[in-house]
Amino acid sequence: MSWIVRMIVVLPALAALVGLVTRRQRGLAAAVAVSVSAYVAVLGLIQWVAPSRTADIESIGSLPLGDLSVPLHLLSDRVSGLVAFVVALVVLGIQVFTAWYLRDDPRYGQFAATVSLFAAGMLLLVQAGDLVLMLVGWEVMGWCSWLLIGHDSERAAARRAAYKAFIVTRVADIAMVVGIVALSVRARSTDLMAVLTATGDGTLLTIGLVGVVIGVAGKSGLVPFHDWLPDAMEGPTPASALIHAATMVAAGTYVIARLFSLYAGHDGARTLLAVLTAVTMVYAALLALVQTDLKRMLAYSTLSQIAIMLSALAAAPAELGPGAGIAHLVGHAFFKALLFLGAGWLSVLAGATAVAALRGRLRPTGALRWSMGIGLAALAGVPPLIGFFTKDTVIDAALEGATGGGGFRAWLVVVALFVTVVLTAAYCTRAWLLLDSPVAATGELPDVEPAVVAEEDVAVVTSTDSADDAEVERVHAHGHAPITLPAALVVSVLAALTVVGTLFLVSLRGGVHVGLLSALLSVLLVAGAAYAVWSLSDRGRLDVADRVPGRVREPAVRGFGVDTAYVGIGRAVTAVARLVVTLDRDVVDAYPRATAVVARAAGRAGERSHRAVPSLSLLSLLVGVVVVAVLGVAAWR
Amino acid sequence: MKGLAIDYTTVLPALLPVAGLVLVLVADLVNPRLRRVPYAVAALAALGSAVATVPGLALGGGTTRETFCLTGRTAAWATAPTVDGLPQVCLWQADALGSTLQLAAAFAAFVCIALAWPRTRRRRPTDSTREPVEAVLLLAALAGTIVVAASRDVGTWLVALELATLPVIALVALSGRRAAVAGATQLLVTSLVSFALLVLGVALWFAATGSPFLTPDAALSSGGAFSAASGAPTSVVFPSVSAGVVALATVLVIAGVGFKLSLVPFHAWTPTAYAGSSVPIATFLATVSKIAALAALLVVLRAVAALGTPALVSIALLASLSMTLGNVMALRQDDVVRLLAWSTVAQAGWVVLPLVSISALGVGASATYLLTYVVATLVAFAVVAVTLRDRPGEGRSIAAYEGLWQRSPWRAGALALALTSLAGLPPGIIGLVGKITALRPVVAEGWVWLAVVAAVNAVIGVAVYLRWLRAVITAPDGVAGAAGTEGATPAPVAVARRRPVMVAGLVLASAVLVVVSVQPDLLLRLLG
Amino acid sequence: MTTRDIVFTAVGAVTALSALLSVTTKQVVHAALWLLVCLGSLAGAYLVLGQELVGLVQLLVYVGAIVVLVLFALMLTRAPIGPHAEIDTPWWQRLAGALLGAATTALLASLLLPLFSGATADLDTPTTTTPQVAQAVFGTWVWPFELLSVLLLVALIGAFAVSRLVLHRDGADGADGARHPGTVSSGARSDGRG
Amino acid sequence: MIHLSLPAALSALLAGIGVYGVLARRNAVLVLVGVELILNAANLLLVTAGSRPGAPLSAGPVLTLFVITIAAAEITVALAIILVMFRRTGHIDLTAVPDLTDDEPDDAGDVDAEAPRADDRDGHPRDAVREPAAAGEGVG
Amino acid sequence: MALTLMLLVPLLAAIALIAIPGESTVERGIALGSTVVTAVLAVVVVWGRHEVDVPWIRSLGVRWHFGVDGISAALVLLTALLTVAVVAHALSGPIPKGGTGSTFLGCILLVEAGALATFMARDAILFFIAFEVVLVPMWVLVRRFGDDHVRDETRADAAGRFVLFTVLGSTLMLVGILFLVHHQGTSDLTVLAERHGAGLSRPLQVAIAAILLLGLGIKVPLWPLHTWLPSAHTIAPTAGSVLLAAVLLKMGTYGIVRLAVGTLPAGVAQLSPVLAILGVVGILWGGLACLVERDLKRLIAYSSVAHMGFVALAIASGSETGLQAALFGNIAHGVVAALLFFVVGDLKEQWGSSDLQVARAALRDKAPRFGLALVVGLAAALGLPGLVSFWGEFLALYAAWSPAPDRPVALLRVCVVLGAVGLALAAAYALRVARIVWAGEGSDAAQGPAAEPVADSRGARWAVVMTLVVVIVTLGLLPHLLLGLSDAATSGLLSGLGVAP
Repeated sequence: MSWIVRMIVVLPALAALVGLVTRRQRGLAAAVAVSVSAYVAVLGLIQWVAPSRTADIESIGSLPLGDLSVPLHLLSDRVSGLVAFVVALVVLGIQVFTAWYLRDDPRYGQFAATVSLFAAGMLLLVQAGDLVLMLVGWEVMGWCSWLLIGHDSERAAARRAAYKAFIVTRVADIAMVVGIVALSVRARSTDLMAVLTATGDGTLLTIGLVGVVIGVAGKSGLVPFHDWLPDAMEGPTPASALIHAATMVAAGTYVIARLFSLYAGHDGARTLLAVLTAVTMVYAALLALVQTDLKRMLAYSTLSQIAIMLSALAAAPAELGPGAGIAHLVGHAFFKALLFLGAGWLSVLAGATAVAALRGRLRPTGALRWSMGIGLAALAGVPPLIGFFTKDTVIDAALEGATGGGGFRAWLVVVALFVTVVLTAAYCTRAWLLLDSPVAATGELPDVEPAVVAEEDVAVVTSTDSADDAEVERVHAHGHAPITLPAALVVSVLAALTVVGTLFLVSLRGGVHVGLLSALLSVLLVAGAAYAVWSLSDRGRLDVADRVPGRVREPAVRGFGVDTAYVGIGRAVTAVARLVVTLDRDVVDAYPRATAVVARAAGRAGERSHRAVPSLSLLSLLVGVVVVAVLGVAAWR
Repeated sequence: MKGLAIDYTTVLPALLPVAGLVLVLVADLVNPRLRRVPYAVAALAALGSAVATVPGLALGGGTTRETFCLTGRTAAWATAPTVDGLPQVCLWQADALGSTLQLAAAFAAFVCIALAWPRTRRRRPTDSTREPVEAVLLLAALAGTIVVAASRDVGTWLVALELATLPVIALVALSGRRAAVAGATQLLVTSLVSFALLVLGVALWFAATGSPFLTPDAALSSGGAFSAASGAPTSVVFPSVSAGVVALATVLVIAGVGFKLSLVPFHAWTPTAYAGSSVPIATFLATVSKIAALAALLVVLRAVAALGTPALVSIALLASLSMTLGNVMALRQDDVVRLLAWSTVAQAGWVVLPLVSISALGVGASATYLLTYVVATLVAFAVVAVTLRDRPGEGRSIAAYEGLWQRSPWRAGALALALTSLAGLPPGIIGLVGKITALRPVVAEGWVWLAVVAAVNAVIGVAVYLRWLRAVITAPDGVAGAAGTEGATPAPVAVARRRPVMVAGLVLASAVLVVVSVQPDLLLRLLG
Repeated sequence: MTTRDIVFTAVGAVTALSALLSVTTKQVVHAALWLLVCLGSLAGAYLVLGQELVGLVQLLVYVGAIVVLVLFALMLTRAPIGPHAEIDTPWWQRLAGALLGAATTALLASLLLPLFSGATADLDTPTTTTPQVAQAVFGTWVWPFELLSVLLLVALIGAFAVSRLVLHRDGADGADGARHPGTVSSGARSDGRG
Repeated sequence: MIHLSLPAALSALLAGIGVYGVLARRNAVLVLVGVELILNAANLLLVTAGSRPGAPLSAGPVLTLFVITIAAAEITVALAIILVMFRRTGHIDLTAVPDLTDDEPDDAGDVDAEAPRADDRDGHPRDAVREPAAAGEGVG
Repeated sequence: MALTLMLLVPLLAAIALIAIPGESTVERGIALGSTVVTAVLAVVVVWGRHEVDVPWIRSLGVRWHFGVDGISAALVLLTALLTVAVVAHALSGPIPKGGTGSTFLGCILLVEAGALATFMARDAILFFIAFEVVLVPMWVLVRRFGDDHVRDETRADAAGRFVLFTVLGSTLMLVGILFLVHHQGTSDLTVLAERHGAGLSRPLQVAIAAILLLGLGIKVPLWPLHTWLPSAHTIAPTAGSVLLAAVLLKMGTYGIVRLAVGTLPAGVAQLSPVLAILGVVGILWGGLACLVERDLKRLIAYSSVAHMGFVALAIASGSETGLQAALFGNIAHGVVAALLFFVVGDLKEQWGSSDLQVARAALRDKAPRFGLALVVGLAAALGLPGLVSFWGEFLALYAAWSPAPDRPVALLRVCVVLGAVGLALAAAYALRVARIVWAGEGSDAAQGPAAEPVADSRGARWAVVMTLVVVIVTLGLLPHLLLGLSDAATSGLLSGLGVAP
């Protein structure tokens, strides 16, 4: 059994390597990428169905590090099986879709290989029974996200977005690393089981858990680290699907779920998580409502949904376990992958991703229309789609936590969840209305600000609205290649999974746990919100977001200047760096230079005083003799 | 003389140069037009002297080859000189250290003579004085050096030291250039004053100890131990409060010898005299003279060492001043001889550095460092001499060495080895070992500040020598290609044909440098 | 205070005074002459101290030879006869000299006076007679004595060669130097002409 | 009977005067006067110490004799050099800054005619520099 | 025997090369052949844990005592193998201007010989002598074969700085060694480590350790003593930069571990706060400087300062994990810096400069091999898990968080947090470089020759670079290959039980 687990991790990595070598042969590269992910999906399925429930699968052997035990074990249980399977499935879908979507891209091979590596990172994280291995997977994903987002590195915006994504997450990882170090120190081991069972030293535990929360906040895009995620839409759509659906941003959920038993006993860290998630889910949902770009809207919805997953972990009672979060992770994986791939398909058809350009373009597309509809409905939480079940599981868990003594933390989450339900339904309805309404609007595309970058500057001037531009360019560059059957099939299968995916969660403890009352309430809220939007938008003829005053909407579309804040921080760091360089040159280096100057000056002075005047040499001699004599006699006595 | 047992084989190292000297004079009397014969005689004498020191090298700790001894038997003789209560004292005591210094002096003198070897072409028949006189003076100075290394009494010590100094002054003056006269004048007045102080120091020693011998027993007697030990009625009774006088005597001796060692502030003559004299004479000044000085100093300090291992602030001061000023000044020199002169000043600091602990360790370390310095400096000067013959008029500037590596790789290699040895960097392992040796007693005595000063000076020293080395390895502008391809092969052949003796001197010195670099123990072990 | 003490004090005073005058006088030749007096009276001091041989040698070598040499040198170097301010170094150097001289005296005196305080020499039964000294010189000290002879020989040869060099060079400078004022090498060439 | 502190004091005095004399004179010959004074101070000290009872080997007087002889040797060489200095520079002023410019192109002054030509064969472009030497040779 | 040969082969080859100037195939053959032979011998020596011990300078008590143990094994291998790469790389391109190829190769071989001797010396004074051997050849490499686009004074400055700083450091180290040897009565490093500071009072240990750390800190380089590094790296030819970064800097940290940690436990413990603070300041300082540095080679040099800061931090922790981390970080930085310098050196050769502000064509598609190597190198530089640097840095942070009992825990933990910030800085500067060079930020403005894509890496150079990439990945994935080598030795060193072979 353990070989399956190892294979699940190793195969995608090997696929990445092979893909890199064979990147020139598109067909081969695609075949490798797709077949390996398919195989891994099968392996994941096997693991899920028949988990070995072990946590000591040897990977590369334990590291000899004195008193620190680093066994580097892998584990396998039903949760890892489920998540690994879902991840593998989504990756498979994305690989198939990419083979069509990036058919004409000269860098397809690299892209596919990177996706494979990305999958390897995520699967390693999923299978890791060791904090260090988790960190490895975690960081590998971050690196791959840099490659994927920056795939179109010809475009300044893509370069910038990639840079931003990596740096922001890396800054958060400072805390993650410190947290993991603290947890390992506490357990004298990096083994997950040891960490979970270690006792004592509450300070270390607090540092560890809070650190991990901050790290997760970075990767999962919680406020205040969230702004990289919408920008990451600069990557090709499959990359967005990959990052958003089941892997990187959701990885935080998985990590915290793995550490849930520690969190369950630590109110402080959970409160932090609760506050972050509550703020994020509402804030992101609000912003999603006003976005002018479909992909950015989906990105904000991702932020919101990830926050929902994490909020389950923040609010659920200890005895319920992390199941609700995992469940929503799975559900979100399906429908978000569906939505992104659908949006990609749509953008190819429409030649744009800007909402204004997409107006009504969904209506004539048949299967795609259905798929997008299902996806949006699932996002909105319409029963009986998977989104409904998983979200309500979260709500229920949070409610249970709130009633079970979770106090402020849980209630905050509950309130935020209900608000989010309303907002989610609203923006989904808006999206559907815009995409599907027959009225074809001919809006002007927003101007694109040219990206001006100073090489030595970490900070980059923002250009928000170029994501759609990217797709336009891609489409124009590559022409309208009609969608291939496998790619279309992927979308359809994902749609199907969105419908029936709930079945996946049955075996998960606490996976589907819908309370009747809360479900009813949320359905009502969804329906109400949908109706409200429908009516406000004049039955889809208008964009409901246009009703928002421009002076609010404009900054909202731009993420309320968070980017500027990042840039400001970057500038500040750059200023410090310049100071450092100045200090390095003028202060630290002053000593050696001063030494040289002094030596030279002394030499000059010496030269002047050594003009071979015998009388002076006599003087120095006698002075020397007397001084030395006095010193010698004095010191001797 | 019945009382003095004279073993002529023991004093052979000193007798041979003197004999050579006389021979040269006789030869000159017979045929005043000889130019090479005096040098040949001098070279043979130096070589013979070197060979004669060899039996002394193997001496173990404590044993010496001695003669002119005042033994108990002499005391029985009625009017014979007596040293009551003293153990046997000899006017010539060469132990391993002394013999090594003698060998080094003879060897260095030999190389100097080789470098000064006269040209093939005869000059006008009337110009006959110079070669014999130079040979005589060189041999006399060598004899003085060899004697002083083995002397144990103030009389011999003074005379030998002067014998090692006075001819050198004349040698400097003999080159006759304007700068040489300036150098000789400066050297002269400094040396006269130093010598006067030296005599004063010796007189103080005699006054304090009552003994004309530079032996530990004499030093101890200054504290009153003399009379207490013997108890004999005829024993000398002196005031016991004379340790201070011994201190002053020692310090004056250090100062007096420090002039010869070019220690700051007694150094001012060094650059002038070096730059003024011909290169072989400068070589002699930089090597044999230094050996004489240090040998003289060690004779005194070894006697003083019996008073304990007093750490001398004065020596520390002189050492750090010398190192610093020498290096800083050398850093500015564009004339290689002046550079070497200042480097001598700096190296003199390193030589006396270990003497801050006047102990066997310090004495041995000092001598070792001196030897490493002498070997390396010999090679450097030899290369300068050869280069100067190649390129008269400008061979003294650092710029003249640009592209030496291409023109004459072996010579450049020798120079590089010498310079790295002086800088204390590999491949000049011997210089590095010398630095280790010199620092060891300093550290052992806990002189942290002095060690740090030395470390800083090691750095400046490296800068000094690398400046020159840079020129050696750099191809001159524009001729890099030409020199590399055409000039490289014919030049060494021509060099070897024109002045074989000079080159032989260079080769010999370089060979010694290479050998001791590979196996430093050869040099170090001699010191026991 | 014995008679000898008194005599010595007198001779010593003369010695010290003449020494002082010889280093301070403004007339070059006077300096040499005062030195003569000084060294001569020092010979007297040796006699008082009972060292006849040393005293006589002092007279013979120093007064007879060295001072005469000095005088010759002064004349050869065309020393002006009469007061001449130029024979002294600048005031600050003389001041330094005075300070250093005082320091030397102080240092020596502070060490020597305690060393010799109360020490006396009974000169009526001298420990070292002239024959003893002679025997010592040719007995015990024969080795340095022989070296000394070499030293003297070499010094004479050296001095001879150096001064001979001068005579040649002088003529060369006059002749070649005048003809080739810009060619410094001419002087160098000329030392080859015996 | 004589108190030895008297000659000792005189010795100290003479040494001090000698030191002053060395530094106070710019005339080289007069500097020698100072040196002689220091030497004599040392001699006096040697004699004094040697006349203490029990001094061995007649060391005091013998050493004094040695020193006197050495001084004679020194003076001989010194005066020769001072004469050279006078001939070369026209003065014997020790406070003067000597002219250190090289008055010869070569060390030891024994360049012969074949060296330059040999160098020419080596192809080093040094002719311009060597010109004066060659001229000097021609004159000589 | 193999050990002696391993030292003599490069030495004799170097002497032969330097003595016979020329650029024929014979010289090239000698150079490459001797390095390969040395590398093979190095493997044999490390495998068999050879040792040689004969008297050398009896009067100083210095023995010709070389051997390999766990602490030095990896460094010996690194040096020997990397020199093969350096020589292969040098031979497959034009020899830098400034002299004949054989001199160039000879200097490389001398550096190798010196470094190998340093890593294997088992005698403190022998260690010092070997430590100095590398100076002159490296000076020649920088001075004579350095970047010929800059003025001669700049080269002189860089070379002079290198050699003078290092000599100051090593002479101070010598003073420290002599102190140690004087008080312990032996210069045998094994014995010194076994004594574990016994017989030395605490203040004395502190004093000696301070001198040693000051001296070696220059070579490492620790923070305020680092200013020689950037200029030397920038000016040196590729081979010089690689050797400097990958081999010479290691001698500093190795020296600290070898000379100070085992022999002066109390002294090092007392000074560990200073070491940690300087290490962390170095991490931040280097990282920040890299954010705005214009010259690519300088930038890598500053990143070296940062990386060696982690090593210093790990050493300061005083735990076995820390020592392991330090030794691992040493090797990791060696390999990564070597890769980066190879790549950047090749690029500079074509670009004519390594100024990042000159707009140039992107590497990504036009020169994918360079691109790949650069990206892997940068990823490793930012400590990406799965690549070799990660382990050294993560473990350093871990070790500093839970240091040995006699270390200041709170201070070290602050250092850990700041060090982790350094990780983010590393990401920022690494990606900055990637963004400009690889992805082509600002490449639109490229004009003239700069707009032309560079010719991609080929032949032996590509093989060299790929080998390093493979090593980086392999060691990143299988860190116990290295950790296992030094495991027993580090625990022995820390417990004073002696260094197991």
